[in-house]
Amino acid sequence: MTSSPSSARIGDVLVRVDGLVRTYGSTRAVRGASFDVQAGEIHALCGHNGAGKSTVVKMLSGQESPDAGTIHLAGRLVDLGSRQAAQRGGVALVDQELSVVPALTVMENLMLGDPQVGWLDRRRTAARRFRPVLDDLGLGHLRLDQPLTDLGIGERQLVEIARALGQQARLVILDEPTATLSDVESAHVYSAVRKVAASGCSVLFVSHRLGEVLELCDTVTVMRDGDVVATTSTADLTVESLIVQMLGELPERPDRRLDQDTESEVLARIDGLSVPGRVDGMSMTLHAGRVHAVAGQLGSGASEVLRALAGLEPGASGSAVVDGCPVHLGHPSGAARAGIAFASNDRKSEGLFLDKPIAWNLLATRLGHLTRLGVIRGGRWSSSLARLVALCGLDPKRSGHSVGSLSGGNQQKVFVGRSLGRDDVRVLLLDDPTRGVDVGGRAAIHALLRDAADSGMAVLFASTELEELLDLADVVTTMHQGKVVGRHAGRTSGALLLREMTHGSAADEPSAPAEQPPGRAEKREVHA
Amino acid sequence: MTTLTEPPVATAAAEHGSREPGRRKPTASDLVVVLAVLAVVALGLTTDRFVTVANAKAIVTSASLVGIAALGLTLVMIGGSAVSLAISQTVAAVGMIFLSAQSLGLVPALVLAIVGGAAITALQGAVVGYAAANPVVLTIAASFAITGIATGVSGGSSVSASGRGYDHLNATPGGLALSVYVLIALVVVVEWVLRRTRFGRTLYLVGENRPAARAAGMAVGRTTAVAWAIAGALFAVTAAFTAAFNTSANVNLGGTLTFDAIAAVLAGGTPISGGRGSAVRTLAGAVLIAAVSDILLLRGYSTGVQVMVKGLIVLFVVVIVHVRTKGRHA
Amino acid sequence: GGGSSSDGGDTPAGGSGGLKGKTINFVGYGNDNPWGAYFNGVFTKKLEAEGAKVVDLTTMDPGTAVQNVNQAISNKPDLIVTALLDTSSMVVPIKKAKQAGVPVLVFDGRPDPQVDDDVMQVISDNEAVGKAAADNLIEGLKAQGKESAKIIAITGTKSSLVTQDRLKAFDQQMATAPQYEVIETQDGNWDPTLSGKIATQLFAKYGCDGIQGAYGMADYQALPIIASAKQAGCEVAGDTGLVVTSSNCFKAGIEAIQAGDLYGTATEDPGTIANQTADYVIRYFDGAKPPKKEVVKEERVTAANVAEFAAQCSNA
Amino acid sequence: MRLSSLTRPESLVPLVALGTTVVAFALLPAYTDSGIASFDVYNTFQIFARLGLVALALGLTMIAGEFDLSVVGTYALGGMLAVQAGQDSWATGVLVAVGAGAAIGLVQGLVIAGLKIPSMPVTLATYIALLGLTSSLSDGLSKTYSNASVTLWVDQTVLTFFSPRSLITLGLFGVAALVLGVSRWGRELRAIGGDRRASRVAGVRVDRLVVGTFVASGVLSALGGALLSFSLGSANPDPGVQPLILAAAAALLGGVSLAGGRGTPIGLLGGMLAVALLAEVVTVAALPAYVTQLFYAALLVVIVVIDAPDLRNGLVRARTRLRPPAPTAPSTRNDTGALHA
Ligand SMILES: Nc1ncnc2c1ncn2[C@@H]1O[C@H](COP(=O)(O)OP(=O)(O)OP(=O)(O)O)[C@@H](O)[C@H]1O
Ligand SMILES: Nc1ncnc2c1ncn2[C@@H]1O[C@H](COP(=O)(O)OP(=O)(O)OP(=O)(O)O)[C@@H](O)[C@H]1O
Ligand SMILES: [Mg+2]
Ligand SMILES: [Mg+2]
Repeated sequence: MTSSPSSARIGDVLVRVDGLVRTYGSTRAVRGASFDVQAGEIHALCGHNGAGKSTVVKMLSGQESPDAGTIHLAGRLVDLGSRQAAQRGGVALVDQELSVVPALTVMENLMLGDPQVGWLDRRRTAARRFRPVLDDLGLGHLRLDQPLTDLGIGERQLVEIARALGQQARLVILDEPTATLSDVESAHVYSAVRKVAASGCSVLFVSHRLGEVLELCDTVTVMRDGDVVATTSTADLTVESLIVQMLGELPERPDRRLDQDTESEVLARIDGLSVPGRVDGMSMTLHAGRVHAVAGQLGSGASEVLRALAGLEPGASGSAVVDGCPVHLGHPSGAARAGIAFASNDRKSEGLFLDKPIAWNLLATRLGHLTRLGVIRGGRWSSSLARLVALCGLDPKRSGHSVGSLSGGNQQKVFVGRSLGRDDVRVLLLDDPTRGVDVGGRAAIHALLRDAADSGMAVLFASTELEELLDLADVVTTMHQGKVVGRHAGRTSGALLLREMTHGSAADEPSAPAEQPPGRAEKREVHA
Repeated sequence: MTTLTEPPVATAAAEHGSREPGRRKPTASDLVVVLAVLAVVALGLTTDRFVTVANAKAIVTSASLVGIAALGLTLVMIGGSAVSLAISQTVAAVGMIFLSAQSLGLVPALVLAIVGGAAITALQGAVVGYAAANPVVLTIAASFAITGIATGVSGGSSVSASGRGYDHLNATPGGLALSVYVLIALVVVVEWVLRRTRFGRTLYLVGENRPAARAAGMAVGRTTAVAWAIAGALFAVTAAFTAAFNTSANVNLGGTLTFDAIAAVLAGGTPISGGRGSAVRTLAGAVLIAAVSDILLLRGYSTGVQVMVKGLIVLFVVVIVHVRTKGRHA
Repeated sequence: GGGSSSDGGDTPAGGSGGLKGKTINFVGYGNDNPWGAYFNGVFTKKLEAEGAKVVDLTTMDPGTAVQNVNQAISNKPDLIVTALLDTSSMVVPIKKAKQAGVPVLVFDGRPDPQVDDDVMQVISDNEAVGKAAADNLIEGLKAQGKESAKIIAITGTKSSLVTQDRLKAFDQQMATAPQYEVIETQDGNWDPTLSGKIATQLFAKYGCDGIQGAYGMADYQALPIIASAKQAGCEVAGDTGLVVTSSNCFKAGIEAIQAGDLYGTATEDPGTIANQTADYVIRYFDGAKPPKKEVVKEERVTAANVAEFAAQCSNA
Repeated sequence: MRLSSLTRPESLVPLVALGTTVVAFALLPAYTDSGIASFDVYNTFQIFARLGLVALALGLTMIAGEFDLSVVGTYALGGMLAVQAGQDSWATGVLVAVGAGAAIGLVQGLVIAGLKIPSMPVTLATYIALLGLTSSLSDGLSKTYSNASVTLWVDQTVLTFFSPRSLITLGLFGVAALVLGVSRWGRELRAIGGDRRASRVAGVRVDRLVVGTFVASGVLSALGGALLSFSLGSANPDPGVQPLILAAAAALLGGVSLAGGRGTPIGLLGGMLAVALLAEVVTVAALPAYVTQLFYAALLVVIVVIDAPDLRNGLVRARTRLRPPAPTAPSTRNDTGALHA
C-alpha cells in the first residue's frame, strides 16, 4: 500500500477549497466542504452515494457555481464561472458520466474543448501531444481517425481520460474514472495518473473502489452527507478505517430470516444464452421464491443477461423457458407475455415516465387488468392503486403527483412496485436495483424484493455491489468477461465473490459448477 | 409484513386523472399568460362586430376544418412522433377519392375515404412505431409519394363529384355548419379515448418515454400505428368536408393545412416532444388562431399580417409552455 | 426554321414545311393544376398529331419556369410556347430567346410591356372576362330590383397580370353602376380553400345583409363563396339572395349555374385556348403568318346561354 | 481517405445519391434523342444555385442537432428585401437582406439556446411569421426588380458551365467546407449535434455555437433569397412549402442525420447537386414532374430505413434467428456502436 509521492514540490498547496456550499432546492448537496490538494499529489475524494463528491467536482470544474465558499488555485482566488474559465485556470476533468461524443473520431474527441487547441486545427501538433498519453493508457492500437463508434465502452472511457490527462493541466479531476473499466484498463489508468502526478500536476480522484484509492492515492478526503469528515494520508488508513470514516459506523445488516429451505420449484431455465461480444453461453435456472443475483463488474455481461431475457438485446440467442413456455428473445413484449418484468438500471431514460403521476407509473404495465373492452374501470384502478401504494410504502396522498417530483429512493420504489402484485409476472429482473438510493431506501427496496420472492416469483437482479449481493441474494452467479465464473448458494464468502468478479475463475475450480440446491447466503462482512 | 393478498387500503385517494400536484405560487409566466389573454379579450371586445353571434359562428366554422385535422395531429404528437408533414397531401388524395366515389352514395364514399385516409396514414405510423423511423423524414417521403401517385393517377385534373350526396356535408343545422358539430363531437370522443381508455394511457406513456415503454413490454408499435390510423381517419373527415365545400378536388386541395394544423396544435400548448396534450387544448388552439385572425380581418389588416400574427401566437405559446413545464421540474 | 416567304414584320417566319419534324419546347402550366392539365393534353395531342415533337417542360413554379425557358433556349427548338407564371421574372428569358433567335409564343396571360414586341401571343381577353363578371353582377342585381348593393371580390394571385387586368376591367365596369359598390377585394391566390375561408370571414364581418354580390375569379373560387354564404345562413340566388359570379368556367360551375346557385361565369376554359394556340402554331409553321397577337374571344355565360357552353366548359 | 470512411452514412448517402443521378444524367442520350449539351450542366448548376444556400443553411443546423424550418421564411424575406431595398443599388439590397437574416437567426438562436427549447416548434412559428411579414411587406404581390443589368449579370455564363450566382453558391459551400474542415467549429458543431451534454462537459461553448449556427443559417438563407430575386428579376412573397421540403430532402441526401452530429458541407453539396441533377434529368428527358416526386420519395424511404433503429434491431434479431452465431470470445469491442447506456 505504498505509492511514491514523487514531486519535490509536494507541500505547495495547489488547490484550496474553503467552505464550499451548494444546495439544490431543499437538498443541501454540499454543506461546507474544505480541503487542500498539494501540487503533485493524488488526492482521493470518497464517500457513499450522494455524499456530495460530484457536486464538489462540478464546482471545481466550472459546471456549477458555489452558493458560498471560495476556491484558490495556486494561491490565487478564482471564480470558475464556466467550464472555459476552469480550463483556463488549468483544471481538466473526467466527468462521472461518460462525456465523449460518439459522432466524432478519436482525435476529434481528444481535441474537443481543449483550451490549447486554437481556432485552427493543428492535428499533427495535437497528435504529438496525445499519442504518448494514449500509449500510456494502453490505447496504442487505436487509429486517431477511427470513429468512436468503433470503440467499446471501456475504450471510450479511456479516450475521455486521455483527453483530460493530455491537457497539461495543473489539476486533473477524475470522477469515478475506472467504474466501467476492466482491471487491465484500470491498471493503465493508474500508471498514467502516477505519471501525470509525477510531473507536478495535482490529481483529484473520486472513486468507490477503496482498494484502488488506498493503492493509488496519497491522501483521502472523505465526505458524508455534504460535509467533509476528514482528510487523511493513505499511509494511515486501512479499508476498514476508511469505511468507518465514510459511514460513521459499520452498517447494521437487516435481519435475515432463517426459515429452513425445502425443495423449491424450478420456474425458469436459461440455456446457452449469448449476446455477441457480451455474453457467452450463459446457463442458469431460476427457482420460485428465491432471489437470484448475477454478480459482475460493469462490462462483465451481467447486465446484458438481464437485458437479453427482457428482450432488449436483438442479437441474443439461446433459449429461455419460463413456466414451461419458451420465451421469444429479442422482443420486449414477448418477454412481457412470458411473464418477465424488467427494471432497467437507467431509471430516467428507460424506466419511469417522470412527467406522469405516480399512479400512472405504478399501473402502467397492468392496464390490461384494469380495463374492460379497452375502457379503464375506475373501481379497479383505485383499488389496485391503493394496494400498490401501501405495498410500496408510498404516501397515498401523493399518488397524483408526478414521479419526477419524488426523491430517488421513492422513484426506485415506484419503479420496482410497478412489477409487484401481478399474477402474470413470474420472473422479476432488476438491473442494479438500488442505484443512486440511500441506505433507508435501499432497505425498503430489499424488503420489497424479498416479499416478491415470497409471493412465488423468481427474482433475478444484477449488481456490482458486494454488500447488496450478500444481503439480498439466495443464489449468486458470478460473471467475468461474458462467462459464468461461479455459482454460490447459501454461505458464500464475499472475498471469493469479489475475486471471481474481478479476476475470473480460480484455476482449480470447475468453471461452471453444477447447480446446488439453493439455500441462504450467509451474512458476512466482507471487504477485500 | 404486507402480503399481496391484503385487501385494498382504504386511505388511498384514488387518482386516475393527470392532475398536477398541489397549488403553485404564481410565477412571471402566469402573469404573462394572464396579460396575453386579457389583451386578446380586450382587442376582441373593442373590435366592431366581433362580439356577434354571426361572427362567433364564423370563427368556429373557420376553425372546424383545421381543428379536425389538428385533432388527428394531436394524437400523433402525444404519441411522441412529433409531426406529420403529409397532412395536406393526404387530405388532397382522400378528397379526390371521396368525390369520385360519390356515385356509390354519401355513406359508402365517406367510409371509403376514412378507410383510405386511415390506411395511408397508419402505414406511416406502423413504420414509425415498429421501426422507430424518423417521422419527419418519413412523412416528407410520404408527401412526395402521395402527390406523385395522385398526380399520376388523376393526370392532374380536378375530380368533380360523381353524385350530389356530398352536399349533405355542407348542411347547416341550427344555422351552424355541420363540420362544427362534427368537430365538437370528435373532440369529446377523442378526449374520452385519451383519458379513459387503455389506448389513451398507453399513448401518453409511449409519447413521454418510448424506451421505457418498450422496456416495460408495452405495445409501442401497435399503439403508434393505431394513433396514426385514427389521425388518418380524422384527416379524411377534414378531406370530405373540404372536398364537399369546394365541390371539386385536385392535388392542391390540402392547401396549407399541414402547417395550419401544426400551428393549431402548438398554439393549444401541446409540446412537440410528446406525452402531453389533449383534444380540448387543440380545439382551444384552433379557435384562438381563428379568433385572432378574425379580429385582424375585422380591423382591416391584410392576409399577410394575419399570417404573421398566427406565427407569433404559436411562437409565444411554444415559449410560454416550455418555460412553464420546465419550471415545474427544475 | 428553314423557310421561304418574305418576312414582313419582325415575326419570325415558321416556314411553310408544316409541323412535321419540328420541335416545340412547351413551358406551360404544370399538370398539378387542373386548368393546365387539360390545356396540356389538348395542346400536345393536337400538335403531335401533326407530326411535331413537343418537349414537355411544364411546371407550376415560377422559378422553375424561368430555368425551363433557359433550358428550352439551349435546346434550340423551332419554337418555345410558354405561359407566364410570373410576368416580370420572364422578361429576361424572353430577351435571351430573342438574342438566341428562338421564337417564343406566349399564351394565356399577356407578357410584360417591355417584351411585348419580342413574342407572339395567343392571350385570353382578361379584360373581357373581368367586364363579364361585372355585367353578370349588375344584371343579376338589377333583376332582383336592388336599388343598392355591396359587393366583395375574391381574386386570383394578385401579382399576375391576369388578375390585374381582370380586376381593372371589373372595377371599370362596376363604376358604370355606382349604386353597386365593391367593398372588399381580397387575394384568394387561386386557392379554393383560402377563398372559402376569406368568404366565411367576410360574411361574418358584414353580415348577410351587408353583402349582396360576390365575384370569385374562378369557378372553383366562387363555389366555396356560395358554400360559405350558405353556412353563414345567408340566402343565395333566388329573388333576393346573394348574386355570385365567376370566370374560368369549369364543369362544377356550369352545374352550379344550372342549379341556380351561381348567376354566371365567363369562358377562358382551357380547351378553347389550347385549340387556338395549337392552331396558331400550325398556321405559323405552315407559313400562314398569323398576326403577332391573337386574343381569344371570351364569352359571358349565364343561365340564359349556359346550354351553349356546357360542353366547352365541362372539360376540367 | 480510407475505404471504411466511405462506407459511413455521411459519405455513403451523398455518394449513392449523386452517383445515381450522375449515371442517370450521363445516360441521358440513351433515352432522349439529344446529347448532353454544356448548357445542361450550366442549368444543373442554376437549379443547384436556387436552393443551394437554403439547403446549406438547413443542413448546418441539422448537423448541430437543430432543425431550422424558418430557412424558407428567411429566404422569402431576403428576396423581398433585396428587391425592395436594392432597386438602386444591389449592394444595399443584399446588405439589408443579409442583415435581416442575421437578426432573425440571432433572435431564434438566443431563444433556442437560452431557454433550451426544441428548435422545430420555434422555427416553425418563425417560418409562418416570416411568410406573413414578407407578404405584408409587398401587399401580397410579387415585386419586380427593375435593375435588369444585375439580373443579366448574375446569370451570365461563366466558364461555360457556371454563372456568377452558381459560383457564389459553390463558393459559399467551399467556404463552409473550409471553415468547418480546418477550424474547431466543424468538430464542435458535430459534437453539439451528437451529444450536447458531453460537449458542454468537455468545454465546448455550446450556446454560442448554437446562436452562431442560427445566425449563419439566417444569413445564408437570406442571401440565397436575394440572389434568386435578382436572377428572376422579381420577388415572390410566397415560395410555398416545396423549397423547404426540397432543401430538407437535399440535406438528408447529403448524409446529414436529423438526429444531429452527422454530415459535412461537402456531403451537403453532393446532396444538393443530386437534387439539381435529378431535376435537370427530368427536364431534359421531359418526364412528367410527378416522376421526380416518386424518385424523391424512394430516396427518402431508403434514408428512413437506413436510420430506423428498431428496424436495424429487427434485422439483427432475424439474422440471429436464422443463423445462431458460433460462440465467439467476447471482447469489450462493440462494432455497432449501439450501446445501451
Ligand atoms: N442537479 C441536481 N439537482 C438536485 N439535486 C442534486 C443535483 N445534483 C446533485 N443533487 C443531489 O445532491 C446530493 C449530492 O450529489 P452528488 O452527485 O454530489 O453525490 P456523489 O457523492 O457524487 O454521489 P455518487 O457517489 O452516487 O456519485 C445528492 O443527494 C443528489 O441527489
Ligand atoms: N422537486 C421536488 N418537488 C416536489 N417535491 C420534492 C422534490 N424533490 C423532493 N421532493 C420531496 O421532498 C421530500 C424530501 O426529499 P428527499 O430527496 O430529501 O427525500 P428523502 O427523504 O431523502 O427520500 P429517500 O430516502 O427516498 O431518498 C420528499 O418527500 C420528496 O419526495
Ligand atoms: Mg458522483
Ligand atoms: Mg434522498
